[in-house]
Amino acid sequence: MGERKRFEITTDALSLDDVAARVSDPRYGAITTFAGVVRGETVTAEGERGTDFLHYEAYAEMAESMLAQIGEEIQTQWPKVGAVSILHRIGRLEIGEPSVLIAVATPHRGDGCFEACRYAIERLKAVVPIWKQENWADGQVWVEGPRQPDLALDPTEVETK
Amino acid sequence: MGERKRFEITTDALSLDDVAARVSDPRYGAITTFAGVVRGETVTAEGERGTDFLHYEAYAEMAESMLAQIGEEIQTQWPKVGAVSILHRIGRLEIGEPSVLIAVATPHRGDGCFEACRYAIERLKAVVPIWKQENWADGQVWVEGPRQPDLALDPTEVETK
Amino acid sequence: MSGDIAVTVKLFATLRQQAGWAEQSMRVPSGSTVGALMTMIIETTPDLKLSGRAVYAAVNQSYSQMDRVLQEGDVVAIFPPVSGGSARKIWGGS
Amino acid sequence: MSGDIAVTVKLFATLRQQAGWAEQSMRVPSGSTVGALMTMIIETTPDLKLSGRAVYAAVNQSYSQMDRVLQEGDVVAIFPPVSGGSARKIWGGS
Repeated sequence: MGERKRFEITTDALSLDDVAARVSDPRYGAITTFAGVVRGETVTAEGERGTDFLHYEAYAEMAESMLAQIGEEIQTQWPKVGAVSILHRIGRLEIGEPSVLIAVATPHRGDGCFEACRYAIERLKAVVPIWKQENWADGQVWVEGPRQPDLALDPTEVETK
Repeated sequence: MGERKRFEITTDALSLDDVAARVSDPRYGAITTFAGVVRGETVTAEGERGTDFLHYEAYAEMAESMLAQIGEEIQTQWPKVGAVSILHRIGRLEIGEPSVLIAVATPHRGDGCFEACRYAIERLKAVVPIWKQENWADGQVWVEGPRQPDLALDPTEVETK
Repeated sequence: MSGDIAVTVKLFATLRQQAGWAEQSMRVPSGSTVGALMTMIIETTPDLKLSGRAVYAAVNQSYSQMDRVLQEGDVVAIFPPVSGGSARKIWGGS
Repeated sequence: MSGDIAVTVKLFATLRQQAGWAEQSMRVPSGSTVGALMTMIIETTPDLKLSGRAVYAAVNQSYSQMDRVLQEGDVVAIFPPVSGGSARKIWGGS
């Protein structure tokens, strides 16, 4: 299990037992995981409507390197963290399937595994180049996350240059 | 999966995918889990020594009702929590195997799934009647947790009554 | 006095090992407390050393204090501090 | 002037759909910035509407600002705000 990739964009179905195995080690007594799961409804400006399925697209090479960078940020902020793994699935996902899994292993539960896991999902949603498309019987829409002021280019600058 | 027990003491090997399935629902987009894993060494007064395996014993009926009580405490403190499952394995466990798994599902990741999961493991270690015996080639020792002042009886009162 | 009542006593972990038994039925005078029952257990089970140790009692699967009055059929469990989970760093042996 | 350089441009998600292409090689004058390249892309791809929208650029898989000077062989990606994960409550369409 030591040779599995710890940061991966994949079309395969995700498993919590698999992501936990990627960080397991006899020295680590605590593993925290987070699973982001496709929900059955999405709140829109027009109220709730059912989601039939989602489609995720990634800039895979950059996404994997950003996931690894998040792992490095975690090691800096929580030096006792032993290992981090982050997997994101792309392609078509059905309701109830996990799209993202995070696992953080530490020697003890007070060594930052909960905090680091929370940090990882927040950072992933802010900077990792992955996009979600919601699909219904009558159409589809690309979901855009909130603008990240420190990263986004200034569109007016683009238009007027 | 709706009919599986959410709070269980078991001799079976534990699986994160299984515990997550026990809390899954189309309404919940976030699942946080915690795994307590048997570590390969234990720090003692005499320094580190290798653990060969652990043996867990439980007062099973009471332990399951205390686990369910922790679930109720979580619902009170974090009303947006959708479902909680806590599984603890008993009997012989090898190094690297999980002894306890916790899963907390919420509609969104900001709805308390991280906080509730942390709370559950702290409470479990304080109040659930389970005991750990460490075993080596040359002997064994029962591990006793820290005294819980609000729950422990006063031993002097016992001796002198 | 309305005579004796029967209760079930359970021991766990170290206490069970020290005592050499896991469960037995005991008769105590009606009106006895958990504390009085524990004194009886200590007297009848000399191998069970409780001096200076933290012990817990549960009656019918709920934690109980010493002054709780026992009822016919109560199940009383006596046990050391719990140690479930796995990430604990120290142990109380030594 | 040392002539033109070749760069690879990638578009993702809505931008890819609007433009009708995912990747192409472009020649830009040596010394061009990311901003100048984006102006070129907008001019040559009228279906790509960027007005009033937040867009990101990455050069060789790292986020980049507008004033970065491009080098021969750079891979430039242009994309909308990311939306990975699943627990998000709102969407930016509408």
